[in-house]
Amino acid sequence: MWEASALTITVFLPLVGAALITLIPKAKEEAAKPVALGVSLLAFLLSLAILAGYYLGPPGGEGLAYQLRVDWIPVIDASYHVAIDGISLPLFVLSYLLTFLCAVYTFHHLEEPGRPKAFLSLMLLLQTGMAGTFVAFDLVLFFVFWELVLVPMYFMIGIWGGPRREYAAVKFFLYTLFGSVFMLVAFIALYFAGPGTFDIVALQQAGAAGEFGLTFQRLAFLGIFLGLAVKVPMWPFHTWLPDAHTEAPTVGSVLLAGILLKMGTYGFVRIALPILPDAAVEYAPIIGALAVIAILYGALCCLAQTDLKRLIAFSSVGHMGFVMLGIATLTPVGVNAAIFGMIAHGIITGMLFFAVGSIKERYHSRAIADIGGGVLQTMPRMGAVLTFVAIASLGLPPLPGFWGEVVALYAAFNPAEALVDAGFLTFFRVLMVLGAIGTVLTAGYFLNMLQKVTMGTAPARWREADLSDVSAIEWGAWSPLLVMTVAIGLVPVLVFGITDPAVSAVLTALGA
Amino acid sequence: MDVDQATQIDLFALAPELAVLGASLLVLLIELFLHGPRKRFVNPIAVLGVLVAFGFVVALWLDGAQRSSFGQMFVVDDYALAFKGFFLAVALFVLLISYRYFSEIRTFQGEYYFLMLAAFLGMMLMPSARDLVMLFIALELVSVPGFIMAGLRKFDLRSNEGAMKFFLFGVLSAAVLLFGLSIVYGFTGTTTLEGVAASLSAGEANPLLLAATLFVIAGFGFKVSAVPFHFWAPDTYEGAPIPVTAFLAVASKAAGFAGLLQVTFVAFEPLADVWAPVLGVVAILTMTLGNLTALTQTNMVRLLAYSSVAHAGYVLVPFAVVQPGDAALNADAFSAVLVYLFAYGAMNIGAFAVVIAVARRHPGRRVSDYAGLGQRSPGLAVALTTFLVSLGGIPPLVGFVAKLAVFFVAVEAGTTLGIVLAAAVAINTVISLVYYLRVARVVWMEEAPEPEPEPVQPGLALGFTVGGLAVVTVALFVLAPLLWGAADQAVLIASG
Amino acid sequence: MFSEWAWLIPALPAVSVLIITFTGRALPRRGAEVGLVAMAAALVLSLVVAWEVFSHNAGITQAIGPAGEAQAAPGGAEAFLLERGLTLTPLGGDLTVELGMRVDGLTAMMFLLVSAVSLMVHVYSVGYLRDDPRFTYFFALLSLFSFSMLLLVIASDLLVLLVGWELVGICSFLLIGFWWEDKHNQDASIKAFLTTKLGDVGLIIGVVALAGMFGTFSIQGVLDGIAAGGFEQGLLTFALLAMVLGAVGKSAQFPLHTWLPDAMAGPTPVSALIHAATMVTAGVFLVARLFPAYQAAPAAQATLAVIGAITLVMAGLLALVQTDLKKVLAYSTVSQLGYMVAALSFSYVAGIFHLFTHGFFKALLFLGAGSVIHAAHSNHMTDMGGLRRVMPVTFWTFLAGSLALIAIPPLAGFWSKDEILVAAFEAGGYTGGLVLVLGLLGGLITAFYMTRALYLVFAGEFRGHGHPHESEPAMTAPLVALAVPAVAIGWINLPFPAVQPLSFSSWVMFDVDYWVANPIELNAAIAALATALALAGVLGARAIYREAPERDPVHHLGLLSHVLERRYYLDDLYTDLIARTAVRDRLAPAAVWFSDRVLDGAVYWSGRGTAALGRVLYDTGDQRGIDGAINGLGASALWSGARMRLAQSGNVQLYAGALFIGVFVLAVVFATGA
Amino acid sequence: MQAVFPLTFAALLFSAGVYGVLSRRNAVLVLMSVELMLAAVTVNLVAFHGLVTTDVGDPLLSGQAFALFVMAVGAAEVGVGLAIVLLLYRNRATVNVDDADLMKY
Repeated sequence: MWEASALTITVFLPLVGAALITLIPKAKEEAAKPVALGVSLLAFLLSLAILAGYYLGPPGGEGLAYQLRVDWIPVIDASYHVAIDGISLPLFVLSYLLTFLCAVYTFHHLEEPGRPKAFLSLMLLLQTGMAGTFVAFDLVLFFVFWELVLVPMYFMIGIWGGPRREYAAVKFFLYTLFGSVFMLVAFIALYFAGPGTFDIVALQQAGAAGEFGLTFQRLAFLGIFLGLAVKVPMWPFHTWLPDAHTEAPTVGSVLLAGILLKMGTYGFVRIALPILPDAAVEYAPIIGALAVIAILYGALCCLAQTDLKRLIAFSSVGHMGFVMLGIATLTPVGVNAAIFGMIAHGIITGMLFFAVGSIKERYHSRAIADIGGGVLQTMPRMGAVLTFVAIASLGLPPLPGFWGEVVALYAAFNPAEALVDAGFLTFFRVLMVLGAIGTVLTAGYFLNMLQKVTMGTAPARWREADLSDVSAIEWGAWSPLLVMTVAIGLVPVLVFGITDPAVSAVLTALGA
Repeated sequence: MDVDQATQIDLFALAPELAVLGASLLVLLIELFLHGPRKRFVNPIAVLGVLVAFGFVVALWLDGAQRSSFGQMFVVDDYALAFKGFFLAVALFVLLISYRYFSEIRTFQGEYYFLMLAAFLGMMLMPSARDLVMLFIALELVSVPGFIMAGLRKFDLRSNEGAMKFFLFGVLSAAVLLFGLSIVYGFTGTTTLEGVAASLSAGEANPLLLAATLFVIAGFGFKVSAVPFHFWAPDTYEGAPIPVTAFLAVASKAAGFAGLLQVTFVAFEPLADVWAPVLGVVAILTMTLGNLTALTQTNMVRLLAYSSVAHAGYVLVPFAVVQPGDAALNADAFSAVLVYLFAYGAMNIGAFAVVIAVARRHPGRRVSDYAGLGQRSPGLAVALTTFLVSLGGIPPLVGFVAKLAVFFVAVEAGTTLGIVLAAAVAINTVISLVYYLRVARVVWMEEAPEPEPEPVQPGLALGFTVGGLAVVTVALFVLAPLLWGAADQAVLIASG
Repeated sequence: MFSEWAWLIPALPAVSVLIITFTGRALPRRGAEVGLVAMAAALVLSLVVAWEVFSHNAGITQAIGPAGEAQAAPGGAEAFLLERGLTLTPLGGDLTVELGMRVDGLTAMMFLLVSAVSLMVHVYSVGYLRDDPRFTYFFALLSLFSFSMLLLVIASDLLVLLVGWELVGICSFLLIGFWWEDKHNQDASIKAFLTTKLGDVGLIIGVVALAGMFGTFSIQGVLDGIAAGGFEQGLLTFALLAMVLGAVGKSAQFPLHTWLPDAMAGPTPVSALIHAATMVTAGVFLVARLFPAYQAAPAAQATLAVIGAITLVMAGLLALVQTDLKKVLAYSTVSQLGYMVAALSFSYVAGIFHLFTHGFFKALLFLGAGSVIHAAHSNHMTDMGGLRRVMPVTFWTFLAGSLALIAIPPLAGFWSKDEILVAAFEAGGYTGGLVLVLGLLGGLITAFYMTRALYLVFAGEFRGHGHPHESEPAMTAPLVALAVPAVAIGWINLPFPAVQPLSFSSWVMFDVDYWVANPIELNAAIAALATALALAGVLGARAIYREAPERDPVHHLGLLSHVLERRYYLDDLYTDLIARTAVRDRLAPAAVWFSDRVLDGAVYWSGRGTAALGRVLYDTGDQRGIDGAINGLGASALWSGARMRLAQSGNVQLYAGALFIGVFVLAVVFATGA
Repeated sequence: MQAVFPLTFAALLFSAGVYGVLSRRNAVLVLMSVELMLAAVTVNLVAFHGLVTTDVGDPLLSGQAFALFVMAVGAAEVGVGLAIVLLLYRNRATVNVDDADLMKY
């Protein structure tokens, strides 16, 4: 019973929580916080139970676990098909962890205009969308969850965001939607070109069996690529990201960076590559090139930023570039690196946004110039946290960012056989070299940021302002992430061990 | 078929229509004996009539047999029943949102409910009509009460003007339609839909006949407000009483589509390779123009009016992929239209219901009146957001199912036109969300003007409608198989 | 087998980091004692491991007999090599990362050097930083550094080596910027990190390429693969050259040497430990570790020789004009590293032997400098002078270190440098000749600048403020302790065939055959020439500086002085031209501009073009700013929407006209459609 | 019977109606023009009925019946239309259709 219903319960529990929260009378609005905390904690524990169950053997062990397939719209053979495997499991659990920590964080701070009831119910709704995307094994269902995150995030940015929140929110929504409608069209095309189902497993088998013609694959891949690339975001579809991140409230930024971006890269691994393997081989050089451009370009843009949140937003562009580079190699090593990179980026950048959000809350400004340095003086612990996370983000080994990057580079050096046969070996090796150059630029802008923010002597007004250092609640929300940063970095098998078998299984269509 | 057959009457088959007819006459009669505020009690009578009719529809559905009356001119099958059920449900909600509105205006309540029921009588005839004459009668029965209802706010210049434009457009289209029908009759020698189809598939395509089919399609194009036959719609919607606008935007439009479905999928199906591409162009024009024009609207009703024009464009997409003789594809296209219409009905009436509720406080109906609604009336605001997002086609709402159905059939066709249409719908979806989100933004993110207006009190009937439709909008997403399955059951395709 | 426990050597400081971080402030000596104990224990273990490894190797060589009388190794005995590891993680396919240790002669030697110097620095720092508020933090970082360096040394896997490599880099960053309130220190720390990171790009590329070629990250796997052959020669050269770039960055070789002098901004014990004895030798260590690979890539070897040769002269010249004592030593370090890098082009033993001896005497010099600076309250030699009398311990130990550096026989530096020159001579060819000539010249320069420094600091009258006095025992004790190896450590590898089987060259050998084929020999002519040049340098400097050290004529050599004082303008090139002007002021804004204008603009214009089809272009204007893709698309949609609504004129007859036109147009389409 | 004559006549009549609708400002004249168009339809139907009966037979007299319906509906429409025009006249004191442009865009 638990095996069949575990995912459903875990995915929809936050939705129930959101409904519960809306029932809280307005006068007792603060009560929303403990409720949200309880729900998200419970959901997180459930996700851990799923993780434990996956580890400990049946059901599944390897391959798909916790499967449930119920017909939904029989006319088009769309089903409610949920399952989980090693690719989605880390992301799935991470989404619950981050949401839970966000719920903790709201006890510390919630941006104007407050209204925890609305905020938290949106956050829980978002959680359902995020988690659902990672367990959906039906294209229609996947798309539903995929789109489900748009509305809550739109309101999160639009209501609780910074000065240009409305612009940023609309931009986020429409940009993402623009890509995803084409993806939907491509999904439907898969239905008609393939075995007449939206089931991902069946479509993967069809893809592996070569049921899709090359011309069709090219078109369908293009549609899916548009949807996913905007979400990742890949250069040059990234322009929504800085605005959304910059304006979003702290919790929104954390979830956006931590989970939402991963939905795009996850889609490549889950859908685009296995179902359309031939097109994947054709597109891989393009994706790889765009990824490397993103790495270098994101870093260069970071160097020019004067706004702390914007800087971190652009850093995401670069980090996701490494993830995409790993995926573009079409090898198990590359995809493993990509998933590792997603997890690493989710934890580290999530934590960065927490820290920067808290700094912004205290300084009432995101501008680096307004902060004027010396955070280590005014708030030693905050400065230390920021330094640590920034260093983690620039890919210092053995922290998690390093594994994602260097293994992706390795994969780029040895791309898939199919790419080698197509004559792209040297091309990918050049990409590897360029990607490696990106690492030094990344270090450059983060150190530049640290120098201007944490080091030096604080301006007098801030020294006298008596800023409060990291609060107990903040420690509560952050320490799991800090611990995980170290733990996953030191013991990368925590992630690689889960992903590796699943990745190999998924990439069989590519002959890997 | 001879004259004897043509005069055979199956009363059970006609029972829903008779119930509505009876209720409409009863309303007219009883209103004479009521005075002052008590006149509002005709509303429950109308509601009762609708419920009774609905009961008959259910009974006919349980009965299951295909029935006919007046020969084969009036047929009761799954298709007809599906539409009748839908129309009656719409009627119920339109009556519910009318109650407060008209009891506060206090004019012409008896006439209004009579006309409304008469119009719905016409609609119920529409899907059963399998004869050009019958179709024409049904269409006029929907239209003519509409002309009057649109002008019911007699002392409102806008209402007058809207009624006039509606009327002129209506009769012109009717004339064009009739001219087309007369030529079709002349070439085929019959007025039954199946007969026309049989004759068309047997004979040569004649330019004059093709032009005539176009005239017919144009006549329905007016009803569904497809570009370039849409001009009346925004002005009339804006001028008419809002419940009437809801009626026009949903029920009347759906009736137009019901007729168009029969004409195109049944009668003119052999000529599909000619008219389908034309409808494709019309669909793209309609959705694009509707959405782009809606972008800059500041009047909420006008915004919804253009939005409904755009939605007509989406509904036209499945028409555009019809191919003569491809029964499987045509059946899918047919059911896509039904799915879209049913979904559209739920969410659009809901949106209008909210507009009615807010219009009591803000008769100007400006979008800016909605500022701070999220604070003042969170329930209404949530419902409005739900309807708008659903209209935008975002899951997990029924609007997504509708869009999915349209995309599905466009891709299924696999033709260049199909892909172009899919792309057009995709881009238009994005455009449409600009203005849907604009409203949502005003509702949630803008501060209410000082002094803050009173919270909106929708009242029981309206509150029930808004809440009920919001639930339906969500539920029909989860229960999409019911919706889609029903639509699939109700497909009406020319045999062969 | 004590070596099975070698992993404890890096583990001890790692534990120390944790203890200091979490409980350091509460401890009676504020955490210092933890680090001290850990390093002392590590040193003891290192000695034990070294004993085991060295005696094993020496046992083999003794059986072979004196070098030069080449014989086959008996019974196929192999040089000591212990590899143990556990799989850290699979990476997909057969690829794994091994958290493993590789204990051989090189490892044991580095263990000795690192733990010994680190222990000395720990002791010294207790005194040096006694009053610093971030005392505990400092010791935590010292422990972290020691751990990282030892991890780098012990790693059996290229990725783990990379981990250690980057970790020492970040420690260096944090320690240079230890007093981060000062902008100058911040700049120095960032410069150091970024410059070495630039080199690290090369290392990453090299590691990835090597691992990619042979399908494993294991060092042994790579070496085996090279031994087995069948690889692309060009790719190997590329990978090793890329790694040279890493070594160039870390070991401050030309042209990436500029960060090291700036790194002197950190506390002096840090300079001694990291920027003289250990971390900067990581590049040399890396090359030594992969020495068999470099043997297979002559082009990469030649590059090493050229880079090393250039560096040793160039940096020596720079040391001439410095007034900051620490910078003299810093450039001296760069120069000596140049010797090592160049040496590894020819001889494995010569390179790492110089690394070993240099580690001791340069640490000694830095700690001595720290003692002087502590006393004089200034880094500048212009503020010193006459300290010989007040600081006798410092003086004598500093003198010992200096003479070792100058390579006066029989001190440590003489033996190790001589071996380099001999190796270059014997290798011959262009590179050998270059290294030999420049190496001899470098000896002269070294002697000159060290003598100059000695006179400026210790001779004459005190020119600074206050009353300098000898440093406390915690600081002088390490000086004395380090003076012993500075004098004597060279004797462990005397270039006489008879003692070779028992000497350093056999201890650290990686391959018996290599040891047999490359004996260490004395070349009397070279030794004499080198010593003569060194003495000439000393005497020349003495002649100039004995009388009036404060005049310091090196600053009055016109253009030469100017070029040297501007450090060959390399800093200007890197910082001003490349980093500031090109990247920050040109490239980065260009990227932003590209993002905001061109990319967003492309979407904007395509959107507008689509929507305003057929509209006259001038009418569109550009009053709306070009910002954002959706923005643009939205704007164009709004724009066309605003115009489209004009069609809704309100006049019903126009509507009707549109209706009929529509019907007419469609009718024509229909009729012709058939 | 030759179909050409009645059909041409009907087409001309319809066109005249269209012209009237588009060019007349007076609402009553517009209504009358609409009636012309409906009359054209009636002519068509009756004429076609004749043709169809000779060709295939039409026992239900569909064309004739249809013509009757058209007349009835046309009358109803004009009734409604006149009512609306009257309303407009009462409120605005004009029967010109192009004066009614309160609502646009």
